Amino acid sequence: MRSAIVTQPVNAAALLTEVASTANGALILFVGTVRDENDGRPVLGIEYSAYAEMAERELAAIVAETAARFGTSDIVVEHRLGTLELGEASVVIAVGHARRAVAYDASRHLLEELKRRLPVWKREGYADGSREWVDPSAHTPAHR
Amino acid sequence: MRSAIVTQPVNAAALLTEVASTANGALILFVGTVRDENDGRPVLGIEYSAYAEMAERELAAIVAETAARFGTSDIVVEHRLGTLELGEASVVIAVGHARRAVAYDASRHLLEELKRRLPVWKREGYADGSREWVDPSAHTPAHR
Amino acid sequence: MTITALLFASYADVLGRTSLDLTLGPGATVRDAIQQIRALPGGERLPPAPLVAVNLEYASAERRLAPGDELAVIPPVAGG
Amino acid sequence: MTITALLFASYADVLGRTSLDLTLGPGATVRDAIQQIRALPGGERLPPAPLVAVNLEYASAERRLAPGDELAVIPPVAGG
Repeated sequence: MRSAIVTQPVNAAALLTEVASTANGALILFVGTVRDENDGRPVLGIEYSAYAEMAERELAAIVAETAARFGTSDIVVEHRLGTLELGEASVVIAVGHARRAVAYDASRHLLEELKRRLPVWKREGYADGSREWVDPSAHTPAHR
Repeated sequence: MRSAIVTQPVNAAALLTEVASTANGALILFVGTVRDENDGRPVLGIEYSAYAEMAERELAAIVAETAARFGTSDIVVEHRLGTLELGEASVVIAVGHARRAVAYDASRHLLEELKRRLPVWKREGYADGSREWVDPSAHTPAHR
Repeated sequence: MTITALLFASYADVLGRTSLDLTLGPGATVRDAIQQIRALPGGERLPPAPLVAVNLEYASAERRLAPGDELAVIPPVAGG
Repeated sequence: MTITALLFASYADVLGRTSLDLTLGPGATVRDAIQQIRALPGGERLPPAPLVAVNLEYASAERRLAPGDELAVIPPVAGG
């Protein structure tokens, strides 16, 4: 297993190769990408920042916990920081497991833990020139 | 969306590229690979065969149903036939969606439907030289 | 009438062939065709009601057959 | 004792800086440190009990601080 906080573009296909093994019947690759809209507002790009030293430790801990819980060491995750354009990957998670159902569950568990715990922040840039920190925990009924 | 029954190796990374879009926040790639063991028996390789004309129609129908049900047309699937060695990909499913939860669900739904409906068969070759057709519907408590 | 039956995988193995022509009376159903196939040498190893497709689509045992139909007898599928 | 507090993202914006040194009495907790930060200009825009980490690990408001500790005040996270 391996995890990294990176500033260069993530090579998703390379991560998939890292978790391949003849003991695995299923490989799952999750790629989180910058999309052009959030809560109805046109988005032009996202700046990701982090408490980098802590994010590295926390990400490594999440990977180790997921490996132990789902019984596979074939897990690789990279989270990118910096200014990302539309369509660029912010996070890539690769999981390999003997069984497909467990591979899906492990991938999704890792993603949800990462979103809950990783000290990473994003500021969206909008078509009207404004920028805003995103708070996924905030309720914004007006934009739903 | 696109689906194909193929006889050449599947390029998983290329399928991922096909479903990328700035409207998508999540891309999921599932790769089913030949693993070295089944029910405790060492496996050396798998021969996949199909009722090819029907498999093509059925796979296209599953993709169209999944697209309608989960609200995305960014779905690409290829299923391979022929003799596959350990670690080779038998099926690759790429899904893109605005939302990660829906992307995971669509990918998994498509995989389960494919396993339930696609007229494809596999014969495993074992380390002792024997070969056997695999029946996933059979109960084999002795090997569990 | 004559219809073509296709056999695959383990079913082709037990019957020693991948296709055969069946001669059936008018109004014959999938069930009648399967009974004929199961009467052939090795055919007893097919289940009484296997999965079938007619003209590339899954069909029930009650489905009436028409001249020229392509009947496929489908062993337990194992794709993915 | 003196401890360093790190501020990030929206919290760094409202306080106009990314780090600051705090002088606290012996036995001071995370809660005491946060009260001091919230008394600074702009600090009232932080929640009363924000997420915090001490020395790279999430910590509770009751956590006692030691000289040289690195306290990070963590805005709502948004990774992925």
